Amino acid sequence: MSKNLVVRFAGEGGQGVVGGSEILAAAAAQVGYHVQTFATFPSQIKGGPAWGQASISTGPLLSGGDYLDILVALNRYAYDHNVQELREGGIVIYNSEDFELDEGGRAIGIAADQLARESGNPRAANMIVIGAVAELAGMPLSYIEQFVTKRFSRGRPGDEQIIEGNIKALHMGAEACKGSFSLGSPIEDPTPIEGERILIKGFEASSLGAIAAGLDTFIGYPISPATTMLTFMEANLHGDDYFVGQSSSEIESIAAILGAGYAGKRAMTSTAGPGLSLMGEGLGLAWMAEIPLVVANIQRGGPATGLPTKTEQSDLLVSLNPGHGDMSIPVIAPGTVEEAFWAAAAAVNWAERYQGPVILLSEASIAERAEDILKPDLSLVREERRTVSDGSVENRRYEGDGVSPFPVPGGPGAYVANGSEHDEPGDTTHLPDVHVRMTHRRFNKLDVLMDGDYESERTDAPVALMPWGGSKGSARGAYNEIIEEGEDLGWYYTMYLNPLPPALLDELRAKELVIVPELNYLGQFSRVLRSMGVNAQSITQYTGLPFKVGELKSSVREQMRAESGKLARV
Amino acid sequence: MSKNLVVRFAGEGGQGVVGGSEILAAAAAQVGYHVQTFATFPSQIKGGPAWGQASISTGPLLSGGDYLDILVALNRYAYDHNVQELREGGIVIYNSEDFELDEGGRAIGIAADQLARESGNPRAANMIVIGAVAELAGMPLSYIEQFVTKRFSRGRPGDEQIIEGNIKALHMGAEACKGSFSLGSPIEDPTPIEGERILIKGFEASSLGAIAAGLDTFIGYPISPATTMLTFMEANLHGDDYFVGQSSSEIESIAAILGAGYAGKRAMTSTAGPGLSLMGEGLGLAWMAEIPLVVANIQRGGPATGLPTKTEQSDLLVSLNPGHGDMSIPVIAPGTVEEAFWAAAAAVNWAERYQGPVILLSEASIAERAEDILKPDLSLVREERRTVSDGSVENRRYEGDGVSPFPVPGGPGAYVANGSEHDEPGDTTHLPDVHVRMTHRRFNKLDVLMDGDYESERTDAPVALMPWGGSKGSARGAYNEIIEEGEDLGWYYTMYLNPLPPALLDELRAKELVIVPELNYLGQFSRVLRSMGVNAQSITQYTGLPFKVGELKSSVREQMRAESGKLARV
Amino acid sequence: MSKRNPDYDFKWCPGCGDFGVKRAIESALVQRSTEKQESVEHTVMVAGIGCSGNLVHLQEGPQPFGIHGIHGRTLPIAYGIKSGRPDLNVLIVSGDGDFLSIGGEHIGPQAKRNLDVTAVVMDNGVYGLTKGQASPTTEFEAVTPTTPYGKLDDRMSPLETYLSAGVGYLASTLSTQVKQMAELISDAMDHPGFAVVHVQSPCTTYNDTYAALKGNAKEGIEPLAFPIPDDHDPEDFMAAVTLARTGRVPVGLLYRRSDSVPAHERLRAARERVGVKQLSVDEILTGMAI
Amino acid sequence: MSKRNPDYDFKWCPGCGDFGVKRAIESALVQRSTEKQESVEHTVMVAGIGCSGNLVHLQEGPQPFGIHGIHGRTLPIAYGIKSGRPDLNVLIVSGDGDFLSIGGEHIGPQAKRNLDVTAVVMDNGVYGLTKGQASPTTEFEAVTPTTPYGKLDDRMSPLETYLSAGVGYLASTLSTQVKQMAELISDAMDHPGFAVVHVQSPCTTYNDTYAALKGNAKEGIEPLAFPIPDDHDPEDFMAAVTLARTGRVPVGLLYRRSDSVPAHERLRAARERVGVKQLSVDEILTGMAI
Ligand SMILES: Cc1ncc(C[n+]2csc(CCOP(=O)(O)OP(=O)(O)O)c2C)c(N)n1
Ligand SMILES: Cc1ncc(C[n+]2csc(CCOP(=O)(O)OP(=O)(O)O)c2C)c(N)n1
Ligand code: SF4
Ligand code: SF4
Ligand SMILES: [Mg+2]
Ligand SMILES: [Mg+2]
Repeated sequence: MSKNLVVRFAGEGGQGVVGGSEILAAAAAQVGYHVQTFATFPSQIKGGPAWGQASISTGPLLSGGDYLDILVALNRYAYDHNVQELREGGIVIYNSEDFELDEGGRAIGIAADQLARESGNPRAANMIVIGAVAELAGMPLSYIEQFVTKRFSRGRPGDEQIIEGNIKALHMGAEACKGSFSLGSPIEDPTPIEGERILIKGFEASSLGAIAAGLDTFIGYPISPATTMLTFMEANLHGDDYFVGQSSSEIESIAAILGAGYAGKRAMTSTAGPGLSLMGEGLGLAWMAEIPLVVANIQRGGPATGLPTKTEQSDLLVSLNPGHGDMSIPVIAPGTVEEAFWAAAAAVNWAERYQGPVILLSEASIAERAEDILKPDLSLVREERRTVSDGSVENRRYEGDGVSPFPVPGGPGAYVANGSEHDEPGDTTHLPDVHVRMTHRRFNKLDVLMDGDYESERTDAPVALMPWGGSKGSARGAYNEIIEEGEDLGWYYTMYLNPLPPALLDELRAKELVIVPELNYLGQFSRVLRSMGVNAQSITQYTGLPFKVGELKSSVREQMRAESGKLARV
Repeated sequence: MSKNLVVRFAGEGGQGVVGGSEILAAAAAQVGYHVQTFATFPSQIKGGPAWGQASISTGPLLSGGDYLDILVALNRYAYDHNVQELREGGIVIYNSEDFELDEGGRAIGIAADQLARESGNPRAANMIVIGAVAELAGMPLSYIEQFVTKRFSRGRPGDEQIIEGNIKALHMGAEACKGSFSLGSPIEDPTPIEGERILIKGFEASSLGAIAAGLDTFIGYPISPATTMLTFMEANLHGDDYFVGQSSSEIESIAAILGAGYAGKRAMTSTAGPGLSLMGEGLGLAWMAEIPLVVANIQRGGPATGLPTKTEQSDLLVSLNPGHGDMSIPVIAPGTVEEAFWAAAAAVNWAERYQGPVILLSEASIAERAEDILKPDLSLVREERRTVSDGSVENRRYEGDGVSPFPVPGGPGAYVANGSEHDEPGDTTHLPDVHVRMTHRRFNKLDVLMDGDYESERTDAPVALMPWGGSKGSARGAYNEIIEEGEDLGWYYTMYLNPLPPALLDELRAKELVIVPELNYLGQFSRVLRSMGVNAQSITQYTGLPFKVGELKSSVREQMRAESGKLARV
Repeated sequence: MSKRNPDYDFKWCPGCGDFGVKRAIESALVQRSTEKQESVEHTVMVAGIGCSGNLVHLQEGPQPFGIHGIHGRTLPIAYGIKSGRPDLNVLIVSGDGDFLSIGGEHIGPQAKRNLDVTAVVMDNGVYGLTKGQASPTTEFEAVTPTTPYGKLDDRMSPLETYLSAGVGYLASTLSTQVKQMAELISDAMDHPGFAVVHVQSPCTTYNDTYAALKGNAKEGIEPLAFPIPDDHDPEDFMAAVTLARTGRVPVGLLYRRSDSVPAHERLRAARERVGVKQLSVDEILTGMAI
Repeated sequence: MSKRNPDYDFKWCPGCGDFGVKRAIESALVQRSTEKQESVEHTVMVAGIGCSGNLVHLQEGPQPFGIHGIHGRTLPIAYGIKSGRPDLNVLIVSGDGDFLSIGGEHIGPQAKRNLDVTAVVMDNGVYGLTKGQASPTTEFEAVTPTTPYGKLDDRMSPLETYLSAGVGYLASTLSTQVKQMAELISDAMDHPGFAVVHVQSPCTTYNDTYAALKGNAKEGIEPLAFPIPDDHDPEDFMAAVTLARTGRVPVGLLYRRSDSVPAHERLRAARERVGVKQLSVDEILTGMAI
């Protein structure tokens, strides 16, 4: 028996490959498995090579898994381009209406469309395939029947018929490959999971985290893979307390949420690289005039229009310093779907607390994947609000050398929020000592953000692994295996990339070597760490896809060997 | 006798304080002194505290000088805010029509306007003051007479009269303070300087450097302190070979010079921080699509609208990584007015050679100051041109793993220049291996830019001083004094900040400590150096003004002491 | 120097048209606070970058809130301010370069939304603060530091631009007409939706148009400015376009859209109509239960 | 997949209007190269980001140069291309989001310069590539993923926008009218100055307007599209504005400015008139001699 099952549906955009993987994952989640989905597709609406994957496990999933147990190939191209990732002993289900295969007996052709027509529901091709997958994986059909029943019990006339039809299709699919052969080790039964579980995508988690922390205003311009946050907000925020709007460009977005933040609102936008690159001046203004706001930047491949639908972690440097002049923008980068919720809540709160811009740095692979998580305990979500001026310092909004009360229009303390260097009332100045004083004030404010927490393990090891963002899962997978193999390796991780928790920084500085796996060419985070006195080195990958655990593990072990060789020579 | 004379004219914008200092400097340059000017004024057209300064020396000038020998104060505010910089024994000339002073006999009141009216030329107040300055500094009036004669001999009727009037005013000014007192040590006579000398401002030098290297197209949007390059180009480039245009925004500027570069032209824009922050996406496109272009970014105080008329070196980080995704923009930063010429020429050539964007990173203090330099030897200026495609690889513009022939529209090799990830013919792709291949190609191209030269001295010293950009002069002044005092300190300097000359980087990595004086808060260049494995530490200043030699020297010596303390403890 | 802050030392040049605009705004705000008991703290002045934008620091009398940001972004900042705070009165002060060149992209979207703000645009036909370069409203063929052969681009007609973009209230006036301008500004602020008061505000240093605007009877120079005829119907769009296309400067109210429903009202009404229930975060999460 | 590059695998959805536009451009380019011996390598296609912009990779037949850059910047890129290379024919292919929303700021400046380019704008009233959000030309009250209560912003009239900006040649047509479109595009390319061919190019996936454009006689639905009457004088600006303001889709040539002098001609003529001598760098430096 096996603990994991990885199934990939590969075909063309429009053939429902992403939907198929999501249904399978949802069904598995419902009966108690842990699941994770992942999908990749080109930047076009219909057609083009696409695939969706469901990873199903009896234990918590760290990553999507390196190899496929079952590949569903809807056309020849899909087969040719995905079969290399099939594990030994894995099975191919292929669309026998489209092409023929002879895979040493490990391939089984199904005429899904035809079977669907025969089932009486021509749109049930997906169910046919899922039935076949379940059969081959040794997963009881009853699991999926449960899901289908729940999903289509919507209290509408005809529900029952639809349920029946789908269940029929499931069985037809299973029947179609019964007795052929099966996966060497079928997946174990799920073990019951405590607590209230939900199946949620990354973009939903970060949208809801921000709302839970009190978000009032969301204004964004469509761009992959950040549009989903905008449309989620449009669909879920109603009534006088909220404002959601589509802007005419990212330059309008950043200026608009700045206006909202100035007017006392907790405001946010979502964007991706090209949009972020247009926001540098506006982010500088928020830093300079001290206006709370959050930019959720969902990383895709860059630069320029780049790789709109692929994942990458290459916007870190520009997030920290998105514009001219001295600034250091706070950055929080979630590493899992669950963290996406908490990171967004923290971003809204940080912006309020230090009165300035915060970047929530997520990435396509997190935003778009679905995962089963425990329902976040909302009683743990703080809702911080900036200290509002009561007018006691009159109009001296920029008084003092740190965070000071914020005058909200309509209330006392009328002043000019100013993006030119300014004195305490906010009027423009060119005096050297005022520029020095205000620069200190702006940087001092970061001190109130030093509360980020972090994970650490095996802190005595001279060499440590420290991933960031979405590479956390694969890195943790690699780490676990390395430790199991008896090696000594430390583990550090935080979502709070800037400012880094000071105690974490101290620990990192004491290491011989900190290994940073990251999905970019430059080794962006290790550069930042080195500039802060940490001996960090990156393991980079820039394919538009996440790390595979096995490959990452070899790279980490290689760096460890090189380092211990170096130490031995000393 | 003294080798230097520093005179500051302080008053209001519109009172000719900048003009006064420039006339004095020009006159001194003409008789053989070395000169440097410096001015500072607020962001407004008329009025507001402003001053201009002329530094005059018998030897080459490294910086404007720390203290004033003569302060000309046209109003009480100007006196109050500048007198602290007067050296002991220095003299104040004040406008006795505006206020009264009693400065222990070291202040002399002159009613310049009234005297000017008496001279018959009411606009000669400046000349009256300059006459007084010359008298007090012990500089023969004949020097300035020479200048006046040359300057106003324009072959127009009335020239002679104007010359006579001005000379009369000079003498009246001198007369007005004759016998009162004088500087303890008058300035030495100039020593003849070999070669063809010119008096030139930084923005003129960088404009001309670019033109000398073959610039075809210049498109810019006004912004201090970069407008002067735009208007210089407008005034100096005519005829079919050139195009100069004012754009409607910096977003238009960057896209337009990108279009020009694509069409085969050597194109440039000038801007300052706020404009640069709007160009991140466009610079990424130039990197991605491999289009040559140059952005001259003349640094002012930041972030946001910041300090438009002050000097700072705080745009380094954003210049290196101005947008999302993996890129590393070549940056050349001149340190003197002379270097401004060569840096601009190099920037144009680098862009052509590696077929991508280059940032010429200058700063207000260099762009705006006048200096006497030897006329650049134009026979040393190279004019490089990109290798143009002859069509032999057909439309495979992005073929190979480094710089490849460039197809120019109208010629063979029609392709699509593409800002999305693309294959060899420039068509969009999402394939992992192509993204990897093209990323390598783009970074490999930097290899052809490893030819930057650098200065190095006392390379055996464990600690070295390495300024960048406009801090070079003050740093060199401090360095010279430290060496004279018998300390051991290395010296490194280059204009080529990215990519750094590899041999330089090797040398720096071998140092115990590299001290980097820079005009910003973050210590931007030392961060970059540390990220490259150099133990660098900054000395920062962020007042909107250049370093003073004396202050910088103390800071350097302090860091040296701290370092040797550290070494001793090891 | 401003009353509020003696340390602030910015000054306009003598004779600058912006002085008149400042007085008109001051008087409009005083009038609104005395006659309408409008609280000045509910007024936010959003300033562009340029000589004109510095008005926000120079305002005397009752002090509104202000925001002085980056070049060209007054409108999107105003959009954000109004988005959650329709109770605030937003007054934009900007120049021809700021509002019509780098910021020109924002006029259309806000007009289509019908954002409830009033923009006072100080048009001096030049980039003042950066020392006299051509702006979109600089005369055709004018020689400036960036147009050595004379300006070769056609002159933009701001009034036509506003109208075609859908601006629902449009007045055009002169900086010297302080009293009328004050009235127009107040009237514009009363208009429920996007309103523009476009002011010819001469730059005495780089583009002194006082004489051209007034004309000179003796020398037979027709004034550029002319009062909008009494029989002009401000609700007649095509008539407004015709006035805007005279190549001269009409003074008065050009256009007012009578059916103007501002952005925040549209949203409120639509939400009421659709009547979607707001779920709590807990409810949404529960809906995702496995 | 394109003829030139079988590895290129982008596809439009079946029935997408952009197919028709592609055919029209192909046929215009073929016609120009055969009838006028225009070298296709002298044509540069500048593409926006969107489904529409992908046309640049799909072009069959004679291959022009192409540039496919970033969202909204076709016009400034074209400005740069033409600046030093007036010999190149620049053809812009862009969508309503790209050209009229994020890129809208660039129309005015290029119209005032009278840049000699032709823009083919594929208007499908939606952001196609990002999956169906509202664009400036989406119908008022249309429900989309970003307008849950129906679109609350007024619909923009692109034709009116072009006209007021000063675009000197303006045609409006439908993606189904391939032959007429090819002629209009070629005519627009012949126009010495800024020309726009605005095409209703329906998005079958997110905003299928074929039926609305054609109308339905049986169901009594008036077609939105109507041919521009023969007696329309394309040199009559106000008549063009009136056509643009019908709320429907006029098909044909709306406006052509007869006195059009393109940007590069203005510059050439002005330089000739002023006749400034170009100094060499050496001469300029020598002029600074001390
Ligand atoms: C992004 C950016 N680009 C350029 C500038 C420089 N700049 C400051 S004011 C100004 C023009 C102002 O012209 P206008 O709006 O007409 O104002 P005026 O000074 O004439 O009142 C410019 C270009 C800037 N501050 N920011
Ligand atoms: C700066 C930036 N913002 C957003 C995007 C995302 N984006 C790509 S295409 C597009 C809209 C395209 O709409 P349209 O121009 O109408 O083209 P269509 O797909 O409808 O043909 C957007 C918003 C981007 N690529 N760059
Ligand atoms: S430069 Fe012109 S606009 Fe600016 S303050 Fe002076 S007169 Fe006014
Ligand atoms: S989404 Fe619409 S515009 Fe895009 S290809 Fe499909 S039909 Fe055409
Ligand atoms: Mg102006
Ligand atoms: Mg569209």
